[in-house]
Amino acid sequence: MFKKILIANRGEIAVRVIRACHEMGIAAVAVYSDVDRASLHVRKADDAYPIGAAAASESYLNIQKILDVAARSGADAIHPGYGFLSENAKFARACVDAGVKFIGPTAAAMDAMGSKTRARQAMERAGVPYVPGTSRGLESFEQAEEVAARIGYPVMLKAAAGGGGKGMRLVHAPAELKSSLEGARSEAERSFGDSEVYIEKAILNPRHIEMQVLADEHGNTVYLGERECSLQRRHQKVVEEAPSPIVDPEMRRKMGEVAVRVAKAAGYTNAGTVEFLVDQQKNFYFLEMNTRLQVEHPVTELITGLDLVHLQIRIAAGERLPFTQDQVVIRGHAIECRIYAEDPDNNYFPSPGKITLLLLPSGPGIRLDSGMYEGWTVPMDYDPLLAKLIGYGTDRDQAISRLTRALNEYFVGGIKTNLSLFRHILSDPDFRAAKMDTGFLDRLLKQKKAEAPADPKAIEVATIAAGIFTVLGASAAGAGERPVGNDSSATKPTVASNWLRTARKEAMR
Amino acid sequence: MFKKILIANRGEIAVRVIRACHEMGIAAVAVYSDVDRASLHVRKADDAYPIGAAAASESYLNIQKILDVAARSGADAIHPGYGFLSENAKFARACVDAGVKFIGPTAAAMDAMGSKTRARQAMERAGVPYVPGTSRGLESFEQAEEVAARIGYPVMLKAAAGGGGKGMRLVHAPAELKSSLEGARSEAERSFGDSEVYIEKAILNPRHIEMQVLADEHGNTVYLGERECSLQRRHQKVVEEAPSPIVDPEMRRKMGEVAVRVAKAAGYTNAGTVEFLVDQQKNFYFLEMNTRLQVEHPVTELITGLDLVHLQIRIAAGERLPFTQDQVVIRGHAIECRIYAEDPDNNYFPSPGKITLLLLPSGPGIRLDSGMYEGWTVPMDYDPLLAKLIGYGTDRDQAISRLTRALNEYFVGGIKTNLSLFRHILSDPDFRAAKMDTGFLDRLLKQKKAEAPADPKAIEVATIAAGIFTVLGASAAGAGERPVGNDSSATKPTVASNWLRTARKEAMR
Amino acid sequence: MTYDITIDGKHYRLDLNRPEGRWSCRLDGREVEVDAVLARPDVLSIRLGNQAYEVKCERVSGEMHLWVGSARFAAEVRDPRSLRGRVRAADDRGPKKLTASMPGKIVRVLVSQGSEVEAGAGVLVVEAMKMQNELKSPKKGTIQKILVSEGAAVNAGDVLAIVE
Amino acid sequence: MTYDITIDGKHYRLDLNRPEGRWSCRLDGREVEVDAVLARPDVLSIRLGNQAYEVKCERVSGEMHLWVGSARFAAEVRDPRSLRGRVRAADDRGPKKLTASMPGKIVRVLVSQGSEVEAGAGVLVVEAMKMQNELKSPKKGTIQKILVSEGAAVNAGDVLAIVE
Repeated sequence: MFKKILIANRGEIAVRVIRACHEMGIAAVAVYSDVDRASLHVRKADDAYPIGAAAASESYLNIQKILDVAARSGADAIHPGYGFLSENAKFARACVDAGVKFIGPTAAAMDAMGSKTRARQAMERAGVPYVPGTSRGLESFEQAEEVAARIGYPVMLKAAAGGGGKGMRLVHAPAELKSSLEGARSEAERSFGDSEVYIEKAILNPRHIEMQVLADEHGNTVYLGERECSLQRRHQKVVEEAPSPIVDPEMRRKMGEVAVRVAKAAGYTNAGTVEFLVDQQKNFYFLEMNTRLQVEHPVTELITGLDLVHLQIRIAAGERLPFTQDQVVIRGHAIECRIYAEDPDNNYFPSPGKITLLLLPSGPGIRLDSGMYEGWTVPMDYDPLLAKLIGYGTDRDQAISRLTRALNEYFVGGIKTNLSLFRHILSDPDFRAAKMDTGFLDRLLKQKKAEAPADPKAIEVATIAAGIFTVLGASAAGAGERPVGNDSSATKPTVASNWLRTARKEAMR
Repeated sequence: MFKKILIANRGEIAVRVIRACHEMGIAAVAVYSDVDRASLHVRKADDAYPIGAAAASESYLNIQKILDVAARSGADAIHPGYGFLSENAKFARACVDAGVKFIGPTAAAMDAMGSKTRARQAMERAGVPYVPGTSRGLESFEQAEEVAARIGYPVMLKAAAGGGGKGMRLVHAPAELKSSLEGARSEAERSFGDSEVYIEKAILNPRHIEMQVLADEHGNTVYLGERECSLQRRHQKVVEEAPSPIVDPEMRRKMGEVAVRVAKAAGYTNAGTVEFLVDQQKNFYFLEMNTRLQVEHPVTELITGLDLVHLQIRIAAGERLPFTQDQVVIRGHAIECRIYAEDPDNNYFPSPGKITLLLLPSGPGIRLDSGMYEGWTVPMDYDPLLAKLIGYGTDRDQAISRLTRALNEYFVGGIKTNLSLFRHILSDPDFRAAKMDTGFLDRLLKQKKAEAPADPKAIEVATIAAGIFTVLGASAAGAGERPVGNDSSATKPTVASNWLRTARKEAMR
Repeated sequence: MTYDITIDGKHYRLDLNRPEGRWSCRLDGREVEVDAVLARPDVLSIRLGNQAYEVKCERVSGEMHLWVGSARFAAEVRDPRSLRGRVRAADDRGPKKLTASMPGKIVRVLVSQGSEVEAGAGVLVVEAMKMQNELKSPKKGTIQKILVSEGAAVNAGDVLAIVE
Repeated sequence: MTYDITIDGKHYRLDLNRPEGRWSCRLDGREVEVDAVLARPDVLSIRLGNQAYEVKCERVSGEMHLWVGSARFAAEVRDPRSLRGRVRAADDRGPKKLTASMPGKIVRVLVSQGSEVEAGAGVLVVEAMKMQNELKSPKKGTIQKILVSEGAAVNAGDVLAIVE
């Protein structure tokens, strides 16, 4: 087993991996950028190395700096978390060259899955169901016409190099095809410098369901059940759950076996996720494979009772999977909320700043994976994911009710978060009835929120509390009014100026 | 279903039950004594009623006051938690008379289980295995000789009215019997004014294993697996786990069926626990039945995926058990640590006072049921149980490693706690090998703790930190140096005087 | 003590006294039975009669917000005897400030000083956490002043421009 | 700044300065590379070289304890230039105080003023949370004074009796 693991990441996932290391008796090495000195992952690590400026390219994405720290600290493995370098085949290769184990798949497996069209070709050979269409770029308008006619309208045009909806066009009828193709191509050219566009059958109101797989380095591959991730905003997952309310054991077995086939076709090792689009008839189509640990891995952990990070580390250390497919027991239901530093009243714009008050939920069925603490200043330089709140229950209803209860206990003061969004989602009748697709959240947010008139009793309480806080004065004030930092200046800084001062101070290191 | 439930308790269990109420959409009514106004259960409740002075007899044990609050608040049910009135048949009867549902068994079932010899006689009729011996007082030395010969040495003489080891004698051989019987009788007479002594086969180094049962009011009774509670100090459980490392599925089925038989013999409804002594050959003997929710119920919840408090409430509301025995799935392993306010360096004497700093563990596999918060002053009037930390894992080793990790994250400053005891237990080779019996903890604590010399690096860190905290001064100080309370006096109070002031202030209400 | 308290724009008068450590309270002249304990800084456990509430106080950039359960209220407290905190004119006349709602970096200035803008027209673009947010003019008028330039780091509450 | 710091009874000399916001540190004359950030009140994230530690500070009754991981150290800090905090005589001569280690209630006084006691003999019984604790004489000697009576409530740190 490894003696020391470097975690090439920050935030809640770095804390998650450090915890797994400590549970396994392995020392954890943190790396941090200038604005992350006070971050939780640095507090919790055994060793901590500064790696440069706030910009990720100067720090968390800098392969050379990270490998230098691995060498200096004597780390024998690197866990990349998700994001940053986690799906970077070049990094995986550089780790091999540096003689440090990359905890994840091989660079070759990443390459096989990295290009959408290449992955599609491999899946075609492996007999994996994917959305009907071309697995190569369209060569002519005539070819587009011919394929569209064969697979049937509506169709979707997609940029091969694409992402984020750029170079995408939904085409309802043959008459629209020509102008759409031209539009998609020029947008793809402008956005990615590559005008390659392919065509797929459009799946209307699909669900996004993904299958967790795990493969050791001795040829054993298992699936650990699916996750329903249809609740997305701006193509970003917001709420995930396991199992999917529409997947029964038979469908799970079929999807799982396909996912294992995908993994085997790519020579995949370690933890990975095969994403599917599911249409309204429950047909499922291969979408892509994520060659890393997912943000939403905890829901799978809760319904299977397994620890995916422990298993990742054991697999990377050369161990065999300690169980077979038959021994995987799925029990209960789990739902995850991704807590972001963003302002629901300002179109979910990011909201960094100082956390002045933090009340944490706990108790039965509640798991909290967090990277924040009271008094910490959320830097403005990274993804705004602060924490993940996961509720487990005997069934979906109980998971929802426990999560709702925990959301009401959870309080993050000083910055804006999307906590209220989850209360809104979890109380929605369609969500409760599990009527979801990838358009669900956009529709929900577009609905004119019937501004419920404030409870008069609550206004009364707020008024009296405002008076009492005023009478009590500074002695009743928390971290918002008290600077935390090496600075003992007597003046009351505003949150914002305190944030900047902290940033400056840390940048001085 | 009930609309409003009164929780006749305080501390972590009151918070636990309030959470269940909120999850089920039921309003929760707290009651509190004068020293508990600032307690967490009052903060979390929907209604809160003062019920009198700190002494439990004036408040939490006062049946009339509690029923008055039930009437005034419009509560239609009462959850008693554990301790206080939870096993008081008179209270259960008074609830019936007042027309408010007692969430627990009937008074008749409590009575049937309340007396040790009466319970034993009932179990004898139901064919439940109990420790061989007489279920009535010995009438003569000759009878003692005859019974001892029949059941085999070693035997145990026990005072019928006994408790706390008084009037107990372990007899290894026939030659010792006469003097031991005389000794036991005179000690029983002196201690309890009652010389009745009975005889039982001595179980050497037994394990304490208990079985959770659940019975609805329609005749359905199930068992939910066992808990191993052998780790005790002063007959108080300290660490509990489920499943027991020595119980296999066949033994579980046998013990479970006996426990169901016990419950049925007593006409038992709601949640209850049947305690067994288990000898080194894994024979199990009925000990007693606890007619309430146990402190350690979370370990059963984690391995079964069920919520016992939800089920208690649903049963009390007249619902049928929503599953059958076959549908109970036991998966994984859970261990609970009872965090007490007590001083390990002072023979575990209680340590009330103000919590100046509180860092909470969380993350994968960790459940925290707590009644404390930073800035709260632990009153000196009640049981010192502060919180329960429960670790779940795929197997026992993983549960131990996660719990150890969480214990290292957990910090309670300002008062003494037994957190260090759990680190000691969890790292003990015999505990890790699951070699336990009810004498384990006393033996462990008696061992001359090899005072490990402090790590020189840690001393260096402590020295430098002491200097830095001194330089930073008051701006770096937490709740210990800042009074929390309505009092804004400028002087720095010591923790103790602050504690007393708070108590006085609250007593003034 | 008497306070004028504005909660989400509506005014209330609160008389609050604490003889012998107990709160006595009149809200708009009506007596209210109040029992309050500061559980920890910024967290109050309040009982109104026997109903219990946990109230959280958020203080950012000198503004106070109170959370009662999951409802958030903007609060302004004025002591009528003091001259501070006069009620502000809530109309559209006079210059209006454009302030940053969170820390970030100015990535674009869309209008120049002196130019005319419609209400809702984009004035500046601020970036934080890889996302861009367009700040819009609060009124129709003339850009009197732009106080920041592209590339500048700003804090929540900073005044970025003035429209008159 | 130079401090004399006692950790669990052993003395160390610490030179600590912070030119331009960075700590510079010498421990018993040896230079140590230190980087420290106050994460929140009473919690310090310290790096010694590249090793990371979380240190918690506990302040009770004017005493300071530092926790490094799960190890607890009693700390006394003295500024040698000041006259405060002279090293206390650590011998057995002179009167010794018997202090309460936690809040509680005096339930029994076992000896009377003026009586002779052995080291370790019971002097008082304190009760808290339904448990009783016998406080023992720190030395052989005479009970000079009993400062509390049965039934009294006491706080941690209160002096209960003096043995000389």
